[in-house]
Amino acid sequence: MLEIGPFLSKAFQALQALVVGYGMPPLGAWILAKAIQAGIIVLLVSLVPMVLVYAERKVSAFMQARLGPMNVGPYGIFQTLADGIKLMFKEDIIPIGADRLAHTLAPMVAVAPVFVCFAPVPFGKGLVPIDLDIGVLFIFAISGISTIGILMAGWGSGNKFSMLGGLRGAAQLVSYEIPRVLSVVPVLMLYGTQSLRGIAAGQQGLWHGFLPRWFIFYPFVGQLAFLIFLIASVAETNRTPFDIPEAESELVAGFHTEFSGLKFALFFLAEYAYVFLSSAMAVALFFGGGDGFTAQGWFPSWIWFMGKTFAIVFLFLWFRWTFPRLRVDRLMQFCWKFLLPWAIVNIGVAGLMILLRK
Amino acid sequence: MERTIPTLIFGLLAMLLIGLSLVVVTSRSVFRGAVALTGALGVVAGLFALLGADFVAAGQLLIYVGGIMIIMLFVIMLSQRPQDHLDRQTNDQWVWGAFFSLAIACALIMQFRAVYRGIFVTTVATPTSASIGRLLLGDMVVPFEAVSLVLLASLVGAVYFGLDKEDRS
Amino acid sequence: MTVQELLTSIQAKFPGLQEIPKVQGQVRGDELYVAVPAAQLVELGRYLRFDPPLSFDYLSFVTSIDWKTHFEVVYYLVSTLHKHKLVLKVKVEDRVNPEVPTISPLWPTADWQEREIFDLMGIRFAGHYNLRRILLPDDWEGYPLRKDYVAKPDRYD
Amino acid sequence: MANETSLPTSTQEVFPTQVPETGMFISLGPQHPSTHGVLRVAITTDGELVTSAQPDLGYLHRATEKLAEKRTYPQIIVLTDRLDYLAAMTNNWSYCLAVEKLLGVAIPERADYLRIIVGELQRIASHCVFLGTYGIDIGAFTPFLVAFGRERERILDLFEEICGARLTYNYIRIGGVMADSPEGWEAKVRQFVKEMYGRIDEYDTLLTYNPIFMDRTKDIGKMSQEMAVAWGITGPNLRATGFKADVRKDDPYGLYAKMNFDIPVGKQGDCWERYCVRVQEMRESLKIIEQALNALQPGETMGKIPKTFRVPAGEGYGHLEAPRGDLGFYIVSDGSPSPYRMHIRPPSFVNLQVLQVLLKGWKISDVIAILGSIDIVLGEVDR
Repeated sequence: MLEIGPFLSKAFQALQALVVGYGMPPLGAWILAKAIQAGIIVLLVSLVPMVLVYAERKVSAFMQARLGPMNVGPYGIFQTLADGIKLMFKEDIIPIGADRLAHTLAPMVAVAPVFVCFAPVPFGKGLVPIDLDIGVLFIFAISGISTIGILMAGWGSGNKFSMLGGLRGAAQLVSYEIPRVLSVVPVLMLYGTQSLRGIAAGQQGLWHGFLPRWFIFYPFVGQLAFLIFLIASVAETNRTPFDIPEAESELVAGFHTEFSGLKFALFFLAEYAYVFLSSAMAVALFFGGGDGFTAQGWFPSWIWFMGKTFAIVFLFLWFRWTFPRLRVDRLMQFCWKFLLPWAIVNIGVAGLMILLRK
Repeated sequence: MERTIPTLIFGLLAMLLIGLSLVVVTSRSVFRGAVALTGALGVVAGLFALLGADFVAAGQLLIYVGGIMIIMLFVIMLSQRPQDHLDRQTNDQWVWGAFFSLAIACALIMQFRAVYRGIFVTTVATPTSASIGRLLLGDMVVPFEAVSLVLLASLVGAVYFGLDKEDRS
Repeated sequence: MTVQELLTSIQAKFPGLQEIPKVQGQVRGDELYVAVPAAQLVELGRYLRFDPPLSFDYLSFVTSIDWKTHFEVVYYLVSTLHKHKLVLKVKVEDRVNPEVPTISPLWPTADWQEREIFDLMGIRFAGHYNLRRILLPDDWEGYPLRKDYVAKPDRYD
Repeated sequence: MANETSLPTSTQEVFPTQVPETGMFISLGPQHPSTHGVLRVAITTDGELVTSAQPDLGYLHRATEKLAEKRTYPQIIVLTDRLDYLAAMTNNWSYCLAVEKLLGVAIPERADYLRIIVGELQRIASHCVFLGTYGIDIGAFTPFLVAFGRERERILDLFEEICGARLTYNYIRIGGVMADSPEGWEAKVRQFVKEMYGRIDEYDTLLTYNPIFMDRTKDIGKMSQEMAVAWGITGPNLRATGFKADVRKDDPYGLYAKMNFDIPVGKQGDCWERYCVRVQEMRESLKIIEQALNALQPGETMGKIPKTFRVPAGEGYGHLEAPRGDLGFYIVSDGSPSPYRMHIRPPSFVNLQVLQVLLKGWKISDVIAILGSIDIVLGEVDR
């Protein structure tokens, strides 16, 4: 058993006690402990995209009958690292017609919120950085800020393709935010809390001894909610089939056409971090978080959580490498005429279920 | 100590808010002004959070920053070109405008000085979503629905004016 | 329609038109070759295109030949319905200011092909809506496919 | 079909009017991922709708027709390789057809069958490139690496074995082919043909019947039959409109008259049908290859052609069904060792001009879908 949650919390308590013993006020000790936790999350969120980029390359390679990176390290595992280093040393190009301030700030605005978003994610038993009471709403609220970064990139580049990409991005992200939030509402209704830890904790145990009490297994409501959440999440992360803001064949690279070096890397980081965040959210909301159903004791909860998260990340990768891209107007139609009505219907059904249960 | 840290944070946020608001009214680029306004609204969310209103803070971020401001930026990008971002955003009346704003600010400060006695709300975020939900769908349900009717009317109006002349009839 | 039938039906409407006789010892395809004066080209084209028994709806290509003394514009017509073919040749005597009426309203496919001839051979197509250079840069001097064209060394030579 | 009443009264009716003053101007290319080479399309849009489109060419102009006047007849085959560089075999063949018409030589039977085999393999390879790049245009990346990186590679391997080159073959020569097939080559082709049927079914599941792909391409960029014929469209683009026209059937060359195959046609000429016709054509090509392989007998591969020969004076036009349409060479000879004038009828160039009227009224995303479905090769457009 490798439950690191209790161990970590004990360690932080010991640390706080230690520094208080040396004369630091308790609030200062608390801030120090939280700062270290935040540092761990920043590190994790920076490293996970590297793993995901590697996974994306390998998954796409195997889907496309090729090998993918093979030269840097065994099976090319250090390829992403090498690319990261390369990007860091690349020239930072700012076009003449660009709005320098917007161009420089855009990648930072796009990437900064994602670190904050991981605060209420329950990585396992006792592994919740901050158990916010409004966890789900918090993540939705903060992740919306990244859209501003995309708009700033589109505007600040002084390039028509970037501008079109930014425009499309704004329209798409605002639209898909709505069914995405609404799809989660049945979960909140049934568990009566917005805390991700609380929701995950509510999904422990089994129905009839074999079916996990995960939300996805609620008849109709669970599956529909997950489907809408997944589709809207793919759209929110700008990935195929919803990658119209950066549609390569139409808009060159959309809003990040004019970005190079580290700034480009930041956009990349943001995209993959959001993929990871969406998958983690889906696991906490629909798949019982760190719950291991019948095989409960086989692995510690954080491994369960990570395993499920990567399984959903694989779905994202799978979509990207098999689907063509939707056209921009069909994309909007799909959102407003299909996802949104069904999300509302789902809320109604969830309400009925609660009524019937009473 | 327990009191100084929130006060410090409040001071920082307030300064940031004033600075960003000034950028909104003085920036020559509409786009930059809108971005600064976005930042200002985000800072307001921070103030809400400082007051322990977690739900309102998140709502502020979700609706104003993630929704309304993005639509505003969208409109700016649709109607303007990146090249012409050097229009003056102020007119000849700005002196009077500044004077009256300052006057109102002074009046507000005087008013609140009487009430403010250094009392500060505790920074520990107490869950508020349940009570807000009860209020909105309980005691306040009629005004709440009335507001949504107003929004619906304005939406219909917007669609009507957005249509081409031939389609209106 | 056979070559002979084609010729008779054309000559019924345009009595002045003659088949280009095959020169002894020269090779030529089995298509009907007809010489057309530039003045009659559009009228003939209209007849060929829309007369039901002829209906030459497909213009395979338009090209031009510089015979040093004169130019020749060649039209290769095919009827997708009757599968018969016809080659029209227009002789342009004026080497200084060669001009042929455009047939692009009849066969839109001639649009770029005529532009290409204008670009490379320098034959003007009167009435063409957009007679600009198409392959070469707009400021190119001379018409490279003419036999008397002398390449000017540019900065790459 | 067309009658006199449909005759336009002025050029303004046929051709797009002047470029509108208002709206956003987008210069699509010459550096753009989806123009398939160095093509520039000057587009004006009203919002996302295209109001005018003017293709701008010439970035790849190499004066092939002028060069040909200074080369001897066999040397020109090398130039033809560089026209449609995705289908160099059919370029060689078309040129040789024209010269052989002038010379009046007979081709040995084996050489003719080998020509059919490599020609049809070339068609499959070319359509594989189309399929892959069209997938990318629509946003699906995987078909590209499957069709381009797996199947086309195998065809190129086969070509490399038979002529030593992978892109510019110079294999089909005046009077026959350069070399007989090496030992075991035919068995390899058979093996490839057998596997390829399954691979094409794989494309169908991966791309053709994908709902998003169909949504992006169905009813987009429709072309009527009259319009297609009037604009001189040939090849799969014409057949997608429902017009059964194929040089292999209408004006058989080589031994195609002996071959038994269908001409796939569409109904309404939209992007999806242009795509489907090509996929179906790949299947028909496989059929033809099988028949040619069965009929292949040992024998000569080169006709009785002297090393240096003079072509009699006169003129000849040879054309064939290249992967992109009706590819023809019109050669005027004055009896000297090099042609007096050589004109190429490039299908891509002629097909491309319809873009001026076809793009109007569609969205920017559709521009990419339509441009991709026309399937042009800039080496042939600019020559």
